[in-house]
Amino acid sequence: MEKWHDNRAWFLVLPVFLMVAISAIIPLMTVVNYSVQDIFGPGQRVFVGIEWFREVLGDSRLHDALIRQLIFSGLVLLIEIPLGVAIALAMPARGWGVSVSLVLLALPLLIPWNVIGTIWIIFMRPDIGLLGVLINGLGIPFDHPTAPLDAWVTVVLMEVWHWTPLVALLAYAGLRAIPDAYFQAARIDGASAWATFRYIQLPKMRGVLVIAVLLRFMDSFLIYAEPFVLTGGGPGNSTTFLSIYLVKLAVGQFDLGPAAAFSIIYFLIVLLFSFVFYQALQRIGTGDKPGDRR
Amino acid sequence: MARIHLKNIAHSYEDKPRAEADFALREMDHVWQDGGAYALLGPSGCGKTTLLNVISGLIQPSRGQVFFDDQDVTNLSTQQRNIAQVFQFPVIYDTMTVFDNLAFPLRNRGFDSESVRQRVHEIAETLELTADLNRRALGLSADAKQKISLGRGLVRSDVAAILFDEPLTVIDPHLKWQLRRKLKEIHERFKLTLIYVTHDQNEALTLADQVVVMHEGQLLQAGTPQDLFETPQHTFVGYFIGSPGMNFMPCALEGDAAIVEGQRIPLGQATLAKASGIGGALEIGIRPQFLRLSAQREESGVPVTIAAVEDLGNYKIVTTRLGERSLKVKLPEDEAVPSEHGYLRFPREWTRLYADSQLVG
Amino acid sequence: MGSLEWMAWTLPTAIFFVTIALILTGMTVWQIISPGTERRGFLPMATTRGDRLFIGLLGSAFIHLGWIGLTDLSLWWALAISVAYLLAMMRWG
Amino acid sequence: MRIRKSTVGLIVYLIVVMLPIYWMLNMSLRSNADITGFFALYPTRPTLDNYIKIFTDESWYSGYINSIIYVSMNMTMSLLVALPAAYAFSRFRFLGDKHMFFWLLTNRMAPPAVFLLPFFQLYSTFGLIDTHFAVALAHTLFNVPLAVWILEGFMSGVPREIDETAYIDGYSFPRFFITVFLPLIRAGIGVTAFFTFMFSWVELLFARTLTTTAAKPIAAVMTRTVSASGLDWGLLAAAGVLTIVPGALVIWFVRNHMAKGFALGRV
Repeated sequence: MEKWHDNRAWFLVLPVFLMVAISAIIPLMTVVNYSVQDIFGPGQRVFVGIEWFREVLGDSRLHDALIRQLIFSGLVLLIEIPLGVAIALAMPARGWGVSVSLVLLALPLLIPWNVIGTIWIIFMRPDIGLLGVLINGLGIPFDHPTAPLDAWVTVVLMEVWHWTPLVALLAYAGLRAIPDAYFQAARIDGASAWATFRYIQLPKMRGVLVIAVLLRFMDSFLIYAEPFVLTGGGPGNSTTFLSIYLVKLAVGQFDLGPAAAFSIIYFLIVLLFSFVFYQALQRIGTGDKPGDRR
Repeated sequence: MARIHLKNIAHSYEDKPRAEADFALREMDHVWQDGGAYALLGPSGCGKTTLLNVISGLIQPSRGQVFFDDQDVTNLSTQQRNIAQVFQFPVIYDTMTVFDNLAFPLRNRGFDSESVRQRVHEIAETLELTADLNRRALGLSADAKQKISLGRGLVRSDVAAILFDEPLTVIDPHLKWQLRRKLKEIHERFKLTLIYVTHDQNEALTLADQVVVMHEGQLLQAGTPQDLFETPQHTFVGYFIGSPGMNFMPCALEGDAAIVEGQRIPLGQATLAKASGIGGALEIGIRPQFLRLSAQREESGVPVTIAAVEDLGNYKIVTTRLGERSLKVKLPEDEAVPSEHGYLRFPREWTRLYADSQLVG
Repeated sequence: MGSLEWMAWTLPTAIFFVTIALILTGMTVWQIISPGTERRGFLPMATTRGDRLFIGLLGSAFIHLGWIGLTDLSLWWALAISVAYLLAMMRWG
Repeated sequence: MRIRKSTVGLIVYLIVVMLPIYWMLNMSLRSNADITGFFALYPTRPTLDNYIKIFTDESWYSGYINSIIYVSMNMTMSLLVALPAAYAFSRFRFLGDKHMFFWLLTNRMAPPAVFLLPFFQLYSTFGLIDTHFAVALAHTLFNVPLAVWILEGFMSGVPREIDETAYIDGYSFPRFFITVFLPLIRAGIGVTAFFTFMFSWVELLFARTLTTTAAKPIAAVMTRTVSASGLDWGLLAAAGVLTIVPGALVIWFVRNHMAKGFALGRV
């Protein structure tokens, strides 16, 4: 569908532009300003150039946090996307089951993030939490406040519990948009369930999966409240992800300059990954005609 | 290739249908002869697609059985029935090339790659798709996509029948004509049983040897285009086929004539013979083409007033009034139309009598 | 400028943002005067001028970060490399 | 009816999803001594004390009211600006449209922690700290791009012939937009409202930083339960259960819209 060419459409976008300009551009500029200065207090600041960038880039704790973050986000995507798609496939197409599963799926999404952390502290407690007691009851020693591996399992489990429903909801929306004729044609062509998934459902879900992967990547890369409440970044620094480290730096130690430099690097990394994902996913399966269907 | 027998089929989308109105398909018994070209004609929502899906096995009918030749296939899946079906909107596999699209049904059935290749090329040749075989199907035009859907049906040499569900809806008018001719050609070449669903009577009449008219889940009449035109079995068929549709007027019987608005309209002997003792709501019906209009009173002419004249190029439609009723008359372009009053003559051989919408004679 | 004090402006950052703003304005004017279209260069996808500018700027940012992280040399070198990279991207990307 | 294997899988999954929430509900109905004392699959001595405390203590229940106020404000603001913009993106090509679209998305990529201090300073300058409006405005940062994104998908699903016909019939743009177009994408607006509600309701970092007392959200109030004697688990669990209630109510009321909106498949 060819769109109308009309630059007056800018007037419709203007409110969004202004609003986001206030809430994004001005703070971003400020962060850049902070990143090149040493700030002692109101009106007391010294230009230090790229000092903070040099410091942050050489900070091994940041390198560790970045690696941890990449592993975490990768793990989360690897689990949540296939699981979410599988759930969407299992959901009924019509009837009362649709409303029930939609409502139940959406519940974890509606819980404030620090409450999520709180729930999981309780839920995983080896003495009074359901799952904690269960795991220990199976004879597996499990203690997430002291064992780094257990802490990781807990955080990933929580993240999967919390966000897989979002992927499932998006994938479900994508599935419902496929006209019945496709499934009928597949039956007539004698396609197996796997072939139907591979050649009809998966390609038709591409659009929503782009959104799902991007949203999940961004949000898991920026994750803060849930693991912070649950583990406080520990034991040791084993679950200190980038945002947790950043907040420690900015709020805990009040090192504004390094925190700002850190933020900019952080932002650039997310931007780079998101751009690459966006471009790559747009093109998968469309072959020589990119941009035909967004 | 097979003869398809729908034995006492009825279908409802509800689990526990109560009233007649709950049925998308009312009970019917119909045989589709092997190698016939059928058009299934009816307005939107009359159950055409449901009937098609019952044949292809996408829907299990609530009642009755489906036979292919002498085999009961009611409980067989779509795959096992070997049916090809082409849908209203082209269904293609986006990520595949045209070749892979055409090969898909064969590969699913485990054919070896050499015979797949041979068969795909053969079909692509017939459909003039050879040049596009290595292109991605997604980027093609709507008619090429529809040809691919068709090709996927034809590529299996053993299909019992090929079903079309308004396949030309999204095709440009000038390409429609070409594709329709292609269909006709394919039908003659492969001698397939072909069932073609449409709501467009021109398409139905040009494509099919036999036309089946459906209305509100009922199969009203099956016959050649000529049958449907000359002796509609049901008032709906008369009204739906032909342009403009048949004229119908409530009437009473008296002696050898029907009385409409106090005027006598004589009926034929054959009609009268069947009409004796018939009850129910009576109507007479006549095609606008068969009415005679003149300025002077003739024998058995009925006085009417002229309400409107539409000139449609090579013919005219005259709307006349007989009391409360209006009748359309189709006249050749060069025939003079009386100015205000005229007389209508109803030729006996074309005047039909209906009781409760069903043809009496 | 009192109310802007909290933004902690410095001359270098001001120059930086003004430059970015000028580039964006320039691109807009260029696009209005002679509209560009998508084309394919050495990048694995079809791009417009704006796309190439974005890729160029993002790349430049990482060139600078890499320079700071890996060397102790003057940042002017990084800037020079970035400008060359940006121009190459605009021309052949 | 035959039960499919995948249906069984779905039911098992949904039960697993409910487990942590059930556990919180279970604990909210027990006293703190009870909870720390022993493990119980269901409340053996159920009590409503935790809930009563929350409903009678102003510092607790005002937290809920504050959250609801700024979330509603944010939903309204986000939809109001996102609707025309999404229309522009779905119908027109204009200078820089694609870049604008991607730039909007990038605003979801900035770590919220980055913006905390500048936000605090910016809002202090305008005297907005500790107002509901401040939080609502801050949340537009991530909700407006999302709203534009989702709505654009729904709008692209509406054929352009409808616009053309309306303009030919002499509709002005605002009249067409409000009386013809918006009703057509009602389900889409419902889905978008749900998502903006969700992300604003669950966000904590901005909400906590930009408020002190008057507009403090419930999620921030909860952090106060740490006392010398340790955490009051029962109270915490009760507060947690209550944070789910508004969301659950919203989703229950829009469930049909959601089902329909998702059925359109344009998210």
